[in-house]
Amino acid sequence: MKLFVNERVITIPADCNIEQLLTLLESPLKGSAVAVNQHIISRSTWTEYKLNEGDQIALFQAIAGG
Amino acid sequence: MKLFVNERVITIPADCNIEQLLTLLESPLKGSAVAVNQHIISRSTWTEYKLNEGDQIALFQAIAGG
Amino acid sequence: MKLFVNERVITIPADCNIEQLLTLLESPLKGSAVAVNQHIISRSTWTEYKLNEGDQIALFQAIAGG
Amino acid sequence: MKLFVNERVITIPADCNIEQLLTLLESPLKGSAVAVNQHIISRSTWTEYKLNEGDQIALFQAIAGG
Amino acid sequence: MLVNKMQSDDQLVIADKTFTSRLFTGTGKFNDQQTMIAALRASQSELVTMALKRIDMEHKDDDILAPLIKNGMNLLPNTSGARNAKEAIFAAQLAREALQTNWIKLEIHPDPKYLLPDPIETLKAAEFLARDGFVVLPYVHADPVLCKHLEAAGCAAVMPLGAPIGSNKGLKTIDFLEIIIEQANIPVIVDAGIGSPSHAALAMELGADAVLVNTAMAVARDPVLMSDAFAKAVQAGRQAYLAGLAGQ
Amino acid sequence: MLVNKMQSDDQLVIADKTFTSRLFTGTGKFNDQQTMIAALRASQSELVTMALKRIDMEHKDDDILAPLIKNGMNLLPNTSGARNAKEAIFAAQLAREALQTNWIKLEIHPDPKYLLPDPIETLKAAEFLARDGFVVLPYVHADPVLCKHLEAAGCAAVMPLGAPIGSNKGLKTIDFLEIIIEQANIPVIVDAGIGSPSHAALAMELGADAVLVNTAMAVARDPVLMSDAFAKAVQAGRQAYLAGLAGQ
Amino acid sequence: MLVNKMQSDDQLVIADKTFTSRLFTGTGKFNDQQTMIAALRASQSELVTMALKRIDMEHKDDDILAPLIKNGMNLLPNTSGARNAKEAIFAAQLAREALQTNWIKLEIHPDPKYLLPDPIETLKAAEFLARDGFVVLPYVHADPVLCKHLEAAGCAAVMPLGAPIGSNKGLKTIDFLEIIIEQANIPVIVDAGIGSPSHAALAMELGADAVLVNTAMAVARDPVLMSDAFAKAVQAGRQAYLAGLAGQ
Amino acid sequence: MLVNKMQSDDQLVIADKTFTSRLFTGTGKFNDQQTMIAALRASQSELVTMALKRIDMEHKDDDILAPLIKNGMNLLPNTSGARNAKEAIFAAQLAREALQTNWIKLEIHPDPKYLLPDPIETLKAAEFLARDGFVVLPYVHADPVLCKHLEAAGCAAVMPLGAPIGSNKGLKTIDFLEIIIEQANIPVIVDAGIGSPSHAALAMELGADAVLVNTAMAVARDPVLMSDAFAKAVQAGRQAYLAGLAGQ
Repeated sequence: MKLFVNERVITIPADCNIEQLLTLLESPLKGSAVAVNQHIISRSTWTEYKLNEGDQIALFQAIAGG
Repeated sequence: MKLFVNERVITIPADCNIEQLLTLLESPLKGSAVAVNQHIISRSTWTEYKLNEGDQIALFQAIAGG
Repeated sequence: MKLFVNERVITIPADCNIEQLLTLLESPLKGSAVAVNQHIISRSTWTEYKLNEGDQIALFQAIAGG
Repeated sequence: MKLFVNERVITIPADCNIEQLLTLLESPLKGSAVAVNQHIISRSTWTEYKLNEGDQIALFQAIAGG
Repeated sequence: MLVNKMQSDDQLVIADKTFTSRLFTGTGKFNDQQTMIAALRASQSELVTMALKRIDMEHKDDDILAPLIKNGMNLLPNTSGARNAKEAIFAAQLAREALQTNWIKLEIHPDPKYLLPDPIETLKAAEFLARDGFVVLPYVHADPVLCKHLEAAGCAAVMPLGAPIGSNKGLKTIDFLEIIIEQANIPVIVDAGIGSPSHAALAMELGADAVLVNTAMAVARDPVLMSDAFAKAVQAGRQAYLAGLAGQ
Repeated sequence: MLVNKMQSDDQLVIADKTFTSRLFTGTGKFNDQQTMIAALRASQSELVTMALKRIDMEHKDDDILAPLIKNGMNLLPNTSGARNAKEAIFAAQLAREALQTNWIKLEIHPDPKYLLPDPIETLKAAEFLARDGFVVLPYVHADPVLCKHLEAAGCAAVMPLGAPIGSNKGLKTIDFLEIIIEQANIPVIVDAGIGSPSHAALAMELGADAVLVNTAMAVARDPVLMSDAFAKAVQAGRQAYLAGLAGQ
Repeated sequence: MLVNKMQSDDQLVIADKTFTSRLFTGTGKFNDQQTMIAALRASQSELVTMALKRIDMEHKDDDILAPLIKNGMNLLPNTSGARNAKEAIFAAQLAREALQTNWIKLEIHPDPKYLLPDPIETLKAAEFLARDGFVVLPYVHADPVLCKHLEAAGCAAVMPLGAPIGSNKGLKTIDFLEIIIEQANIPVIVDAGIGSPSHAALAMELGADAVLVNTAMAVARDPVLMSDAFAKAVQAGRQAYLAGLAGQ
Repeated sequence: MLVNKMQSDDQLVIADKTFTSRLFTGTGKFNDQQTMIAALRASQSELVTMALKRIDMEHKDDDILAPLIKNGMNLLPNTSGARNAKEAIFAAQLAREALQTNWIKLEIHPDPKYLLPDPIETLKAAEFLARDGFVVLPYVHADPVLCKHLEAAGCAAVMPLGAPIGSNKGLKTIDFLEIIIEQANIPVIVDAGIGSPSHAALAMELGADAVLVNTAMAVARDPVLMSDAFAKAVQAGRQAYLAGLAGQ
């Protein structure tokens, strides 16, 4: 299944949920936020939220800043 | 006919228009503005605008100011 | 013997030295300075310095100050 | 006769006075001041003051300045 | 001669009007009308602010209008007293009827102590009034982002404050006035807080297009002499701006 | 002893949190993470700002979160980069998910040069976020009327600027900070422009409830020593405020 | 008319001379002599400073004197370059011969970097020169006690600095200028540091009797226009002083 | 740890004494002696000024000396009240006898209103006293050339003023303090005018070696808390100087 993470095309197994995606991407769960097709997905539902072909995933992370 | 000018009760002849009211009140036409029942009445219609019993007239004038 | 201490007339025994004067005046030795007839008298000579009739004694003390 | 004007050696006729020196040097009289051997020579005596062999002449002029 | 040439060429255009003098004035706080007129004449000002109020039927005010018009001054009614956009819009519309001008100095200050302007209500009123055909000159805090919003809303100029009204404290907002002037595509008129000719000159040296002065003239011991002083100071500051000040 | 008593009693409460230190800090512009942590420890700060950004899949950033949390610091995510209310609200909601905190430093600056805040969009976003359960700390111009609007909108504090971000110019807005402090019923945190400990002390002497410092610590030759200096200066200024400064 | 009346009556007397213009000028740093003369004319200055130097036999300077005198300006030679009282006295005596005036601007600055005046040597030279018949105008730090000494020494005026020469920083010594003006029985002329017309106006508003400006005029992009700006600013500041500025 | 290391190493040496605290204090204007001692202890000051006066035979003063010495403070007698060099020299010699110290704060102020120091008499007295074996710390105007003269005369430090004594106005002479600090080869102690901890911090950030504070502590509502605030502010300013402040 193909979808987009921060504008890049990524291929992942079907039926993947958000937490699995982050693990695949070796991205930390802590300090991260995820939006799917512009909707922010609450952390509490990351294991339930199934991703679909073509989803636009935006992945954010806390960084140093003023 | 009784109406209100700046909250005071005034008695004027029936069928009076705005310009006539100002003249009765010895109020200058120049530099003045008039609202009837909260609606500003354009100077160009002062001679046509007939006042009614109980109208709330607000009369304004230009003064010195910062 | 009469002399002047800070413009006031004081009567003291003859042959009095400076240290004895201060004791008579119940004035502390510490933090004080003494001038006799406009000359500052070093603390080390207070017991030797004999006062004379009519001497002008100026007596100073350390106080709080900016 | 040799003398020094502002540290430079100058040769001029004997018996020359200050005014003549300035004329020889094509230096304006107006706005100038002259010292001979560190003494300022008053303008009123420039025609009388005879220069001597070896004199140190300092020649000054008014210029623009803050 | 260079100087005169500069002066005759250097005009300020706001909406449909062209100004030779860059000193705008207010009509408040003068001891009497005669002094006010003499001072305004001495100031050479071509635009003077006025207020509007409900007529007190018992104690009518002097006719201030006639002498101002007779002396060729343009009138800039203000909305002072308005505490929100709705009141300001009503005041502006009344002023348009009263003075037959679509120019309006938009002032909205909910706080009676410092008379500081309300950015939110001012922008709201400015948007409405500009669409309604007014030439809107809003009195605002020296907030560069707000000034860009007001420019986008169609205001004819912005009038950022130097310090609270009547405080005579000068250009306490100078760091932000500089940014406003740098970024503005409409005239910038420094208003409020200008307490002395040196303050007015400084504002002009920064590149302000004009200044508005009232209290400092009106409450001087000699308002006429002071007004002439302000006229000279504004010219001096403007000329210095044009002549290119050296850096520090 | 009096001094210690004062210090232990004098705490700052914002929403659900109580602070002993009145020095808030930012995490930007430090040379490396180790220096940043050492400096923040030296500052004794209990609240540190963070930003949020889209992960760059090629160049992942260091994990900054773990050491901050380990050192007991509370996190204050900001919305920097947002150019309007909509973007700021989205950023706030993302930050809530990422950092599991409903605290947000609301920053909206459309202009990339001076990074000055937008009063209109900031109020709009503040109203929404406060209703959405956020503890909103908006970064704003030192505009007293705007601060009252933000208070009415339910903000937990206001963060007026002293000078443009990163300028180190100090309290250029001091005349207006004084009015804001006088009128506010919520904490006032002076943000932006504080370039030296004396600036921080001055803000506290005026009666500010806290200050936020970042650039001046991060770009010092010795950030750790500088951060300790700021900690002392903030205490000094606060104590002076409590001890009653004599007038000039 | 009031304004004109004021101006014609309000004259400044120093020693044997009466001045209508309160703007004194320097002749240094202009690009060329023609510009200098045009600028000085535009300034309406009646007193201009000059320096004296050893003639360079190879590269003679322009005759600057003739056009100044032709334009009716009074000359104020200075002792710039003198590092102590002895050198200054010698320079003053030379200048008296060169320019046939007993007026002297006494400047002694041992430090070549900031050109700040030496209080000790200046007082020493002033005492000598005043007894020697000079009209002494000493350039000094804004030190009120020193100014009283110079007054007692017989100086005709004092010339305290606003900021280092050529710095254009304005009245950095304002708190002390106010004390000097309050205490002086001789004219106070603010010298050095005046970098813009607003600075000049401010000095006059404080009650200074005159100002001396040079660098700011000479290095402007348009020196003539700038000089006219200074003329107006000095008049504005003086009038404001006479008209009674309101307090803040 | 870095911070502590810095603090223990960073000592100020004047003549034969080494100071850990860079906050010097005065003993005047406190409500009572107990408060004074508590405040001076809180300040951690190691050098305190005292005055000398003729004993009033009727109303003797408290013994102030014993508690100061008991608390390990070094004494710095001053010559306040002296109007010229002769009086100051006499006062210094008396103080040496009274307090058995050759340290002297040289103060000569002929004017009773502003208490500004006399540059001429101060230099004269300083030259004499330095030759007479005194450790001379002269209180002076912020005049860089005068400070160089005093250094050449053998003074152990210079004490330029920030603003008139007791005015609490802060560093009004900042532009000249910077030059003094840049040029001095002896310690520079900013004296007079420091009215708040932020002023003290600023002086230290500029690179002053120490500050002297009295009025601001003594007249605070809570002098002890205020003195502790000054102690922290001086440390903060010093550390910031050492840590390298970023430019504006």
